[in-house]
Amino acid sequence: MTRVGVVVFPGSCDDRDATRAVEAMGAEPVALWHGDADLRGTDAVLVPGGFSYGDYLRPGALASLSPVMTAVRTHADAGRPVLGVCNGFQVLTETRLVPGVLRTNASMQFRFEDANLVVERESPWLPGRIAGDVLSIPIKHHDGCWFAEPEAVAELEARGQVLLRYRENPNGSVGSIACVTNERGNVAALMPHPEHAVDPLLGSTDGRVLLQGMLDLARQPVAV
Amino acid sequence: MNAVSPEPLHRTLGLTDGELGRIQELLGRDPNDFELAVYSLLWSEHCGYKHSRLLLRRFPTSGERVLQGPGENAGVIDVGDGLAVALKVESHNHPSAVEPFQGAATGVGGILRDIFAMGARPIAILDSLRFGELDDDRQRHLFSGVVAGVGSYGNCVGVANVGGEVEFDDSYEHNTLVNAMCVGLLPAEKLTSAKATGPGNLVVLYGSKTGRDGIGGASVLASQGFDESSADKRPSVQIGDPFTGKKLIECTLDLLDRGLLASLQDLGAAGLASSLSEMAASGGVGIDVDLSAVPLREADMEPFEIMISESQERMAAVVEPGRLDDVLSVCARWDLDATVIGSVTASGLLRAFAGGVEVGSMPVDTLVDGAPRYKVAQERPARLEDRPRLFADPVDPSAALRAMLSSTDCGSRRWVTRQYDQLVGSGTVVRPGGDASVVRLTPSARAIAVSLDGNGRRTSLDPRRGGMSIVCEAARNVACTGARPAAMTNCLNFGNPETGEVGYELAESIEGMSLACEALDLPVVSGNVSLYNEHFGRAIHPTPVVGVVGVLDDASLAVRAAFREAGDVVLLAGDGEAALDGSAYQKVVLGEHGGRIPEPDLDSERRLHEFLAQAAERGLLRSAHDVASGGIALCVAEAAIAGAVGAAVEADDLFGEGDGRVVIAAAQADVAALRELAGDLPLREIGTVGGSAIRVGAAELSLAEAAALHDAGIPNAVGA
Amino acid sequence: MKVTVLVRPRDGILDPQGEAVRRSLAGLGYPAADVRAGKVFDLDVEGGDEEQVRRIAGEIAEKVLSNPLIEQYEVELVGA
Amino acid sequence: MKVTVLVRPRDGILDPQGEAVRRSLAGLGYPAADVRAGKVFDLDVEGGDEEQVRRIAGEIAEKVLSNPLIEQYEVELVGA
Ligand SMILES: Nc1ncnc2c1ncn2[C@@H]1O[C@H](COP(=O)(O)OP(=O)(O)O)[C@@H](O)[C@H]1O
Ligand SMILES: [Mg+2]
Repeated sequence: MTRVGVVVFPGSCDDRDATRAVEAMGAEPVALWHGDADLRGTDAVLVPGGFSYGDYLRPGALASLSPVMTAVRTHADAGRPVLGVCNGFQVLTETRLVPGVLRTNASMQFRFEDANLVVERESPWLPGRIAGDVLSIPIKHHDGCWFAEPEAVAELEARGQVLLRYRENPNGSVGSIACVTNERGNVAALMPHPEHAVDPLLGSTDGRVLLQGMLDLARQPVAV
Repeated sequence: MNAVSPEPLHRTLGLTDGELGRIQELLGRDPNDFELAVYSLLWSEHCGYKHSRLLLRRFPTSGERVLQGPGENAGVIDVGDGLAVALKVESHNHPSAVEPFQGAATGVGGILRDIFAMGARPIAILDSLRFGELDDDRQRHLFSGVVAGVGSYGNCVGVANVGGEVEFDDSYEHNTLVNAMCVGLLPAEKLTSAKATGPGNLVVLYGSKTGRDGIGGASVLASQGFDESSADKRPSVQIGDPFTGKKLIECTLDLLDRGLLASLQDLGAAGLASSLSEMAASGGVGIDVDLSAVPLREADMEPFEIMISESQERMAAVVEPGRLDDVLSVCARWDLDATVIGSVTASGLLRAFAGGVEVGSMPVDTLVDGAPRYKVAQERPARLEDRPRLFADPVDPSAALRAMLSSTDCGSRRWVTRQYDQLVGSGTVVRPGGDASVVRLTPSARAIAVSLDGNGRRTSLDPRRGGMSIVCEAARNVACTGARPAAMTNCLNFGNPETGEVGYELAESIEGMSLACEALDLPVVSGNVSLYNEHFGRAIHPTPVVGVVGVLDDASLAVRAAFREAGDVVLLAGDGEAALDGSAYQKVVLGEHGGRIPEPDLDSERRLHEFLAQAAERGLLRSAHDVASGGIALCVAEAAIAGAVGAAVEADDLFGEGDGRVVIAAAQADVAALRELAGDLPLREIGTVGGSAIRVGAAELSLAEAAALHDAGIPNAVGA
Repeated sequence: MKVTVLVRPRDGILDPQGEAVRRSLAGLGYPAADVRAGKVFDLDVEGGDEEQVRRIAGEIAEKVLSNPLIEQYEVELVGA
Repeated sequence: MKVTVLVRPRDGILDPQGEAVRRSLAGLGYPAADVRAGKVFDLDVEGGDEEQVRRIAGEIAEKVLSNPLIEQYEVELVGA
């Protein structure tokens, strides 16, 4: 059984939902307390949504200073899979594990809606999906406007680090980019919440695609 | 005592001469300034319910599901599978008019604490908001600020916002209303009480530090020379810290899971003074509190300031000495201050000490139950009309429907709900936008449906029938999902009870609500009262806001408001009397307000709810949407827009409003079974689902146009 | 004329953000205490002379940039 | 030693908050151009002398209080 670490910061909210989603995907969730620099032997790490440290200073800024993130960095540097969701994406940008920064939504308001995400290219993170497919996954954030300098954007686009784009850009992200990976491709992050799109009773189940991708990567020996 | 203020101290603190006399009688001596401050807050209308406690006794509060009725922090009902649900609604009206964002945010924070004080994990928030019309900057500022505030707190603590309502009316221009409801889930046997027990047990205060928040009027007591400049130094606004609020929820549930607390109470209005006296009085004991032990955020606070401070995110618990170390370590893990500030005694007194000296000693029952209970004078308002008015048929029904769809009264509430996290907890099976929302109770297959409703405009035309109608509507919204209404909580927002007219409105509304609750077998388990909502003597509409929770045995059978399949049959279940008096049509199209609303037929309402529950259990309903504001025309238009499919329906009374009617859609093959199930409950085929237009009687417009108008209603008014 | 307006929480008002930053800095071992977090606005105000610019900037700070109930402000003229 | 750290958007970076403030000021008839919105932190840093305090404050500003990708910072020593 694949073991997936779910990081819990003070202020994390969706860690409980991520835990349930990992179980629904047939893997074993392991809670990772922010204060311990220890991934407890997990094969993949999920940095969940929520308002770590109340989003104070900058969303994800204070959480990125936690001991657990040093262990996550080692895990990522070793080529192991890391998935950042919403606040998790913000934390991963603050620790520079994925490019760019998340700024306040263009509307200056919190946004909750079902977002249509267009698959940009085939990727181990999106098993069975081809360019042009559309995934419906809910978004719920106040600071989801992804930004990077034009040169950086051009580089990461060229290197194929963009996995998903918003079909209707809800927050002003550059290039409508919704999901981006690091250069090596083993760390992926997005604002939409796959853990909320796993159970048919809640609507879409398209969130299973990304979670399955994470589990596939976790089960491979470090090949990425 | 400072000589500057000409008024005697007790009057400045809001106590009448008679009330001061009563305190002297109960104490057998004069109260000192500290004690006077405590009595002035405990005996305020907000805490003491002086003008409503006698009337509140009318509410039916028992029922076989009720585990805890009014008297504790929240009501609790049994929902089966060993699970229980806590529910309550509370008002934060005045602070929200002063500072909309922080007022609304701290309102949400406060109602959350009432729920987890019962040992329940909060799983849903609903907010009922009322403002003046959106045609001026101030109302737009208040509306945007309150919505952002509600969202900022709820989203940050990770509790899904699943619904509520917004009403715009001149009546609320100077009296913004913010009522916040919370629902929590707990194992039935884990019910926690506020009753302090066991003399010798320790009183532990945990959560945020204490500052001079919300001391307000009592600041006149400050001995540091009370002058104009220092007055405005006192922040009258309470600041909410949702981050600490989230830690407080997790820490509290952690403490309760480990069985470390003997009793628990949240700190709300009047801070320590109110919560310690409530804990002691309900437990029949006394409490000694050492104010010098309270962790402070500001230097050199005076004893009375510490006692009545309304700083947010704080809880008080009674802990057995042997368990103290565990309690302190759990709080440390969640990075929260936790300090022993006193102990339980057998004296029946609330005794406060500062620097080793006793600064106040008051019998707890005089604080909690000693407030005088005024019999409210009742005088039928002259404005009330005896008969419904006569209305001409709408000249241009299609134009009327367009105007109503794009009005702020009937327009889509998505501008509000899209600012709330509706999904955290992965339990929201039916999201806000229809009638009631449905939240499943994982791992159980069950779910609860919850709705929060009010209608000031209709209640002002007939307070008794308005009270009956609002309970019927909230319960009907729940029944439309297939759930069985189980319990009610309410907030009574009214004007100055010392005027005969408001006294009449209050008594009549409570009477009407009680009659409906009795007929629908709906016990009242908790609530709140907010009086003195007036401006230069002009009271707001009598506005009872009712929250109803219902139980659904199987979450997957939840029914939604949206039409689904072209070719489905549209039927009208129930045929309650309808009228245009007090309707959205009368306001939006005719620009008037008056007449008399019909009396709900409570017996047929009950049979309608039972019919919906049984139809849903048998999977016979494709959709169900109750006929409320805007009549059948709005009901059908909303169901079509939500389902993105047209519909054609016959109706001669398009915009009439009343109770006892639900528009349902069903597969043709199920109509016979529905007829049989309905028995003598009226069930009439009125049309079919399909096409790309919405036609209701003589009114017709394209689905696309209807959706665009409906969506643009509030964004246009508020300037997006 | 370039103007800088500093908006800070009023004394005694709870400052959750400052408190959260203080706790993190302490956790990282930085010798920093009682942190207060506020906002800074740089704007270019047209006005006849320094006196008039200071008055306009003050009005802007009072009415738009700060919420007098919970915040206090300071206006600094930065120069031409 | 009291220290003030000013964190502002880097030059050339789009500042939606500043832009929103500018629009509302214009709407109210205040003649203010190119508004930039940033953050100000007041903190008390223990250090032997001014030089050491400035170094510590600079490190705090670089590592915690600002995000170099989109922000620049300025440290001002306020005094004892
Ligand atoms: N309108 C009402 N209907 C039913 N119960 C009410 C109503 N108003 C207040 N109560 C109950 O009376 C008790 C005291 O109310 P309140 O002081 O607001 O509670 P708390 O201090 O826990 O917020 C509570 O148990 C509350 O549920
Ligand atoms: Mg309470």
